[in-house]
Amino acid sequence: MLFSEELLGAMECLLFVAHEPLSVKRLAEILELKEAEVEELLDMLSGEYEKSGRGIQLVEVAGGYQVCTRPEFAAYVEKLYKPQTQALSRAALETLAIIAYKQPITRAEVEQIRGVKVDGVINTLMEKGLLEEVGRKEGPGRPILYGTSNKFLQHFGLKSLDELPDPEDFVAEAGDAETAVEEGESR
Amino acid sequence: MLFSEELLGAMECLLFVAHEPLSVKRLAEILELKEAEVEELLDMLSGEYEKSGRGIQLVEVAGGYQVCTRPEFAAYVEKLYKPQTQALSRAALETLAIIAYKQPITRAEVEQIRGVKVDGVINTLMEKGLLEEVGRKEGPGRPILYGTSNKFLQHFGLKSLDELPDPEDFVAEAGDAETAVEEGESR
Amino acid sequence: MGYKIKLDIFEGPFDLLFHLIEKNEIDIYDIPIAEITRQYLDYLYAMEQLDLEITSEFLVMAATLLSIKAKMLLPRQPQEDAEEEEGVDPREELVERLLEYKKYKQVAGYLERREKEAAKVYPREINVEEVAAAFADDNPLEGVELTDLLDALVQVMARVKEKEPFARITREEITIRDKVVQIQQELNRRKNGMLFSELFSKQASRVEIVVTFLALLELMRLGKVLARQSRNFGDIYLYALDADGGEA
Repeated sequence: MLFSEELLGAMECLLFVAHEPLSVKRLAEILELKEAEVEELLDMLSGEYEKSGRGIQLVEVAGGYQVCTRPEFAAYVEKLYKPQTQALSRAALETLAIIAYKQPITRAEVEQIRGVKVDGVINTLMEKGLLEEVGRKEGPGRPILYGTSNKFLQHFGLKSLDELPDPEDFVAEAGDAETAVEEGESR
Repeated sequence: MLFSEELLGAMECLLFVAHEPLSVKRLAEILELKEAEVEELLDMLSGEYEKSGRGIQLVEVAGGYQVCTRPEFAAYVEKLYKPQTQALSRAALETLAIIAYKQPITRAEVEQIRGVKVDGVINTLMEKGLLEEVGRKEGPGRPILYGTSNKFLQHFGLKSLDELPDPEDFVAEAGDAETAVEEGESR
Repeated sequence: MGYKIKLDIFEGPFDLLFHLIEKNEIDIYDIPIAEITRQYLDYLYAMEQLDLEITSEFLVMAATLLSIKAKMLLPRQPQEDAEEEEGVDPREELVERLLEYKKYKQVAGYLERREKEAAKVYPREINVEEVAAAFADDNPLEGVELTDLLDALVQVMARVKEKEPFARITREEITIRDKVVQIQQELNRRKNGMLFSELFSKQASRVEIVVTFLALLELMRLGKVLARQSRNFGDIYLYALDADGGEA
């Protein structure tokens, strides 16, 4: 591409100021390029960032691309700013896991699987923007249906929900005596 | 500097996430380097960003250094953030037209013509700087008189309000035989 | 105290059961229900000793475990006829729910690892308002042409006209007859004539303009008013005429 130098700069500039991951489609719209051309530019930029001596990287996350720091420098960032994102509780992680796979799902259905009340956890996850109300279930009381948000994908660095492992794989593992022992030991 | 590759990356990473310009002193503290060494690294990073095809630059500002977008790509950034500014609504445009031609005019008089409340619309036009308060009408309540602003004139490239096209031309058009007949029929 | 910390971990009865199963290296498909029930109840007892709140879910599970244990203790009826009962393990439903729960517990573990990785990677924090403010000097009239403005005006006026049938009832003064009288009076007062444009006040509505114009035409037709224009597009002067056609 002849025009690539300038457009590469423009794209880096866009990724630099965007407050959320930018999809190829969005980049193509703004840069007035074909999506395939944007993908080519993304490859070029990613290659640029992979060179040694760089502190940033191009990350594919939540259906888009985002420029982020390299994980090996996390300690420096934490020296500059106290980490503001707290790790999620075990209860929150379990609840998210169920909702991620079973969405859209009602609170009662989550409680059925977890065996405990999840009101508080779901409220917290809603506040954090990791969950969304995606509708109402037909039937008595028309309970709210929950699903995971784009922020959920970002929080876990997932490209899309498809990237989540198949829970059936875990069931297979569960039958595996060795795995069970290892997990028991890791407690 | 032997260690420079990794520290260069760490410094870029820091400048990337910093909310404000970082001083050489601060960078030296975090990177555990001498200030002269930090300056050397800054030179290297700046040189890196000066290469063609880049969308960001290292800027010395407010006693520190900051990574910023390149000004030549401002139009793209604007496109990214632009959809937030909305075009004037029909109601706003009509209100603006009435005020432009009938100024100075009170809110009640505009409402008289448009047949609906215009409080909200007038507030919006005031906020956008297209209208100004130009005085008070004599009489009960001394209501505010509105007029168009300089910003309004500038947008349309008008030297003064006198240059506004004569709305009577439109009335004349409406008086055209054909239009008149059509209008007569539509009654 | 170390015990208490451990107690706090469990997210619910399933979580606790899992812990017990793993700790005892038990095959989940063949749970020694009596032993597990004993340990489970011991745990609840310990919780009670430590004044920890035991939620109802833990108690429900305790009841379930005891009920399963009771069923297991009952001697199997050697009735081969009752085929439905045959082979149904009282633990089956519990095992199914435990396996279902385990699936998501493991996904949770996966998410926890992803979270840790993702937490090491920082995006730039962008203050959207700040960036947008850089373009704050944006033009609210962007895309609006002068013709759009006029168009808007004409449309408003057209709407005013549409409303006229209602307005006419209350605004009797805008009839052609009234306007004729009004123009005559004005012209009689101003013996030196007046400008055509002076007939129209700045606030005149379109209807008023039209009515005024029609009234003027009527007066001219009746030979009561003379209009004079010295050159094309020049000012039009109006004069009142007396009965015999001469200028008053």
